[in-house]
Amino acid sequence: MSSLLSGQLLFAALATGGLYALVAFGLNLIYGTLRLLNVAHGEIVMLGAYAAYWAMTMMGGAPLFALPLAALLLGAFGFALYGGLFRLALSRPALMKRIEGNSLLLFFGVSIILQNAVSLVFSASPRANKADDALIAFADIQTSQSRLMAVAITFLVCLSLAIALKTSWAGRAVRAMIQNRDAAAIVGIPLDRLQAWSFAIGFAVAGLAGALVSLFEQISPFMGFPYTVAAFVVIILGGLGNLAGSLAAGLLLGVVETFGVAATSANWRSILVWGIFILVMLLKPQGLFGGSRR
Amino acid sequence: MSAGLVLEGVGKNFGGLKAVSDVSFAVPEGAIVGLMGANGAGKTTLFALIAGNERPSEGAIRFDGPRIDGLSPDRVVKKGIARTFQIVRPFAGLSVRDNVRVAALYGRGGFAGSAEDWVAAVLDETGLAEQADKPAQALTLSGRKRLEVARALATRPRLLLLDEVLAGLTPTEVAEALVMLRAIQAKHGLAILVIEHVMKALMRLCATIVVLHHGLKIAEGTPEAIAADPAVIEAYLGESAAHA
Amino acid sequence: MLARFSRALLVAAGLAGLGGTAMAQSAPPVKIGFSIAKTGLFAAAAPSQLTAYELWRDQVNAKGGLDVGGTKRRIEFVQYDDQSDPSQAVRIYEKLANDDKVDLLLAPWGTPHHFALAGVLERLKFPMVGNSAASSQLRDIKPGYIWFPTSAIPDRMATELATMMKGQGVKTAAVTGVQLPFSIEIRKFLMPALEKAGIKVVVSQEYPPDAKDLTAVLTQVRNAKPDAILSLSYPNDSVGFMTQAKELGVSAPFQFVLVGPTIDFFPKMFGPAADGLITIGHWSPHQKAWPRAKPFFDAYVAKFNARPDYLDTALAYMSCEILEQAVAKSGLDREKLRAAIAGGTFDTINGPVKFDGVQNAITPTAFLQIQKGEFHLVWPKTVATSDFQPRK
Amino acid sequence: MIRRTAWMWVGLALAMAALPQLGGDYLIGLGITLLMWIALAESWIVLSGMTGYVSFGHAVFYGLGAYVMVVCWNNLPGWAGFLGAGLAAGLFALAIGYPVLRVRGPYFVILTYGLAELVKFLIINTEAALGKFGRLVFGAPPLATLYYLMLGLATLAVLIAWTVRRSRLGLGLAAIREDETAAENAGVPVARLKLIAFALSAAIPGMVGAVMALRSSYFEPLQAFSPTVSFNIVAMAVIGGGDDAPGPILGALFLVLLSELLWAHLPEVYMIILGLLVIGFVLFAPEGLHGRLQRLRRP
Repeated sequence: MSSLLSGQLLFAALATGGLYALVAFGLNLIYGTLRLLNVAHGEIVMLGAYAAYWAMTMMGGAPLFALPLAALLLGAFGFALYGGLFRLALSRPALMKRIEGNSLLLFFGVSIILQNAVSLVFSASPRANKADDALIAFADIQTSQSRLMAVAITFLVCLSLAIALKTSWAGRAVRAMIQNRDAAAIVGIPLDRLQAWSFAIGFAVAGLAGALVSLFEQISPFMGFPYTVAAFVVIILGGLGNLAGSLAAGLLLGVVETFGVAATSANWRSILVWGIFILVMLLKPQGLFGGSRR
Repeated sequence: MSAGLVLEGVGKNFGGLKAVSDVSFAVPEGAIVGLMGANGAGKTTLFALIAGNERPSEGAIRFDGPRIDGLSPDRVVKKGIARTFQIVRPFAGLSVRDNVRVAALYGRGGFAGSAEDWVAAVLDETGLAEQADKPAQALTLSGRKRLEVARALATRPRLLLLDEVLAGLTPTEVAEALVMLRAIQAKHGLAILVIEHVMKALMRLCATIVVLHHGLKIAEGTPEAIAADPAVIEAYLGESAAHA
Repeated sequence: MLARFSRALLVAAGLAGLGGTAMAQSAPPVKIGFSIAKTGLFAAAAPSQLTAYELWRDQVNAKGGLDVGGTKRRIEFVQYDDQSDPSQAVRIYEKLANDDKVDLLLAPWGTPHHFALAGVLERLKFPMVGNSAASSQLRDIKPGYIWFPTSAIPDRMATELATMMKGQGVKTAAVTGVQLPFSIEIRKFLMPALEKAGIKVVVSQEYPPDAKDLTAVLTQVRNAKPDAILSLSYPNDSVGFMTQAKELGVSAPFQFVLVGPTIDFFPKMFGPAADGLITIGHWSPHQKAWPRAKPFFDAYVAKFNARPDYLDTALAYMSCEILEQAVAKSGLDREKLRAAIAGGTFDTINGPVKFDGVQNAITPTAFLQIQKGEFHLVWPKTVATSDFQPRK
Repeated sequence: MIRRTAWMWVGLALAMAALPQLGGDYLIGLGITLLMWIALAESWIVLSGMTGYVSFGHAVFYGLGAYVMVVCWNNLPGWAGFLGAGLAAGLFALAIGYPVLRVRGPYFVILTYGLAELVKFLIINTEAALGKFGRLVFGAPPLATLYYLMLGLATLAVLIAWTVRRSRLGLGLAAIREDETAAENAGVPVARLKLIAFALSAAIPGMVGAVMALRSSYFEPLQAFSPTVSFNIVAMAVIGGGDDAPGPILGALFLVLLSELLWAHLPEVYMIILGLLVIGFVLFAPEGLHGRLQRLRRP
């Protein structure tokens, strides 16, 4: 099909994939540094969406005010959660080992709690931000101002994260920590501080992603789960603990979803996504981009 | 066809890295052979190849004639070869008795009497009878090393692969363990291939010693001959001498 | 929000027999039971029905209570979360009837729940007016203890839609839709109906419920330049479809969106971009011939500070009205009540309703159009509150 | 002591068998739900409790069973659909088991979830292509019949879990859970054992799905393959605890009764409590209710 070459599709793939990459990044960061599989990650996205909705609809704020606010709030939440709970647990190795071994179940519990607490407080009715901004067109691509802004922000954030990981001291320290915690501790990397920041940044990025979602989609207390699932698919494709890999895999998933559907038919979308995911797991369990598995 | 274990030009690559290459030697029925070498010499890899945990990249491994390389570990056990692990791997949540029971029920079998009797006998021989109903995670290191041996022995092997079962033990414990191993070997008529860092123990236990260095076999012979072999001395001392 | 929680607590306490003294009524209250999805797949959709029930209860209680064959008795709800699971709903209704000994039943949310309940009601000999269920399969249900006031039944809808499109001079149409029961069923009847009306389907695409990006589908639609775009979608993907269609400049003079536009947030979200959309719905507050319509709308807005869902909330409220009027006539005896519902004609916010078998025999299958933010009935002519206006 | 416990279980089974004679529809319905979760959670522990391969996708077997049943309904005799459901689920597990069970730890958890989703979407697509929009089941057997079928399945599941736990197979599975490599080197044919456990833990959920399709007299893939089914199974097994038959019974009993008490007006609160319970048990009582009780009994 000639339509496969359209810039519109590429733009859509980048928009979707960028969002996946953003959500998955935080999940992978927390897994990498603490070996915790946060199944409640999608609920952080949901909280970010509610924060943005609150800022925009209740307080009448502009998106450029709501987005950083959501990121900040969720970042603070992550920081507090780490300080309040995990620091305590980390001081008890036996407990921490149990937390690590059962993090899926544990965060599954957290996820249920967050969903239903939000449903209790805000009711389960879906809500949505206004989406009536101006349209713009360039080349053969047509889109809205807020979508363009969202894509720009997504890529700016992904790019800065990637660069920070490669070049900054903290980024290198985090990567060292993912490679080998014990060795990292021995060479004097302050694990505790980095872990706290990993939580904060992981949550902030997820919160930002949620705020971006709220610009285009309806939000509800139960909206988070699909993002958890997408993020898991991405980090498995990219390799657990491989942060750059998960950014790439996020984009790849966007491409699969958009171009895969364009090349076949829309009803194949989920079958394609899950089929590819399962094949990769069976054939290349360490992820598409190599990377260490443990 | 010769009885016992025969390695013919066995090699193993991990990625581009040669962990073991072109190693040939034999462990005849009932013999005790020692395997020596510095860390990273490829001893444990060789064990993994023999026991079926890894598949050789080249060469052949035969046991009593037919090839066993490429068989899964449980099939190798059924042929009569059992291994222990250098870093002990007890079934931590199970009782000591159940640890041994697993091996008795899934091993080569064919022992006289009931499985329970066999388990009790193995526990006795390895000095674990009194701790049989404790969970395995409650054992001391020495106890866990014994459990490694007990579990391997319970499969009723004809060849036992012992990977540093003496490492980390106190001198008294080493002496006790040696007595135990000799008794076991004598009673069951086993062949044993043993990796050991405690040199004295190795010298006392084995009739033949094979020396690996960087994945290659550099010497094979009696303990005395090995102790005098210049290549071995070079490999063990030469490097440190060169670095000094 | 806190009020919601404390209200829930109060109700719970009341049920536990702690707060019963507050009710200074001589006649005992009428207990009305139902299940509703508060958790699970339908949790986001079900509140539109619950609000109708709550409004009705409060209105009736404010008037002194439900008229039960002459005596006024306060309404008390016994409600459970069915976790969006039909088999759970089945259990709940068995419990409501046998253990809680409720006097009356209201319907749960969702087609599968209604189907699952049909047999149970038959067995319990307990009449219930359904509401949100819509499927041609409901005609396979033996008439007896369940009725469906909806007129949005897929086969009839498909023919009506095709006829309406033909009347507007539509020659080509793009049909997209999500793979969920209601939309699949409509597609099944719509395709032959369009063909019969001489309308050519230039794009036909289905996508799974978890699809997020619809660009590929929408580009096809854009390239085909159809006279009509029919989006057989549910609220979730209706929003996705509309947002992305707007961005891509995909629009047609005749544009239909199945489920979603009637929910309060939808027109707010899209503002003028939603103008001209057609959707299913047979009720509008603008219909002067239905005197109860506008007061209901106003009372709802006053209570919830949001507009009712023109489809689900209206339907749910209708089912309450039908029950209310039937009980006034027959009292609580189940067989008498059954006869009253089956044989009566009811005055609802949607005009008169009478059942033929399980179906509503009066209310026509109709369509709403958003015109300057207001929902107007534009089809059929007999109930229209405004003329169809092509989208710009 | 052991005899007393055994009598207690027999008594419980008899009480469950007599329940339809004692109670009305509501009680029978509650019984079916309870037995359903017992059957599912017991089946789950045969794989996940005993080998440590935690499945987050057991809904796939449940859904497949339900699908087979509604497809067979009115075309084949009821028992054929019922057995066919179990057979289909078991065969499916055998077919996918070998590659799937090579994946371990968190990878396995997510893989099983993904498999359930894949099958769900394949069936959605098939049904959509057939122009089916949810299938109604007419003429389902009476409630009591379904109850006894479910009682049979739950009993069978309990017996399987109980027997496996005490068999050579169970010991091998425990060895795999504790250390798969060491198990292999002790002669345990791990691939085969895991496959057997997988098939055993799949067949009964298939039949449970078949019965539940009749119970709700409606089939729709999104419902039948809902991840909630998988999650509930895991929650019940974790809270009940351990790798032995009593655990899931206690877990299912506890959660079903709790939800029965709380869902009345506080459904969200019930879910929040469920979340707290899962967290609490994982952190502070990994041995579950069953383990706790045993520890209390043995001072």
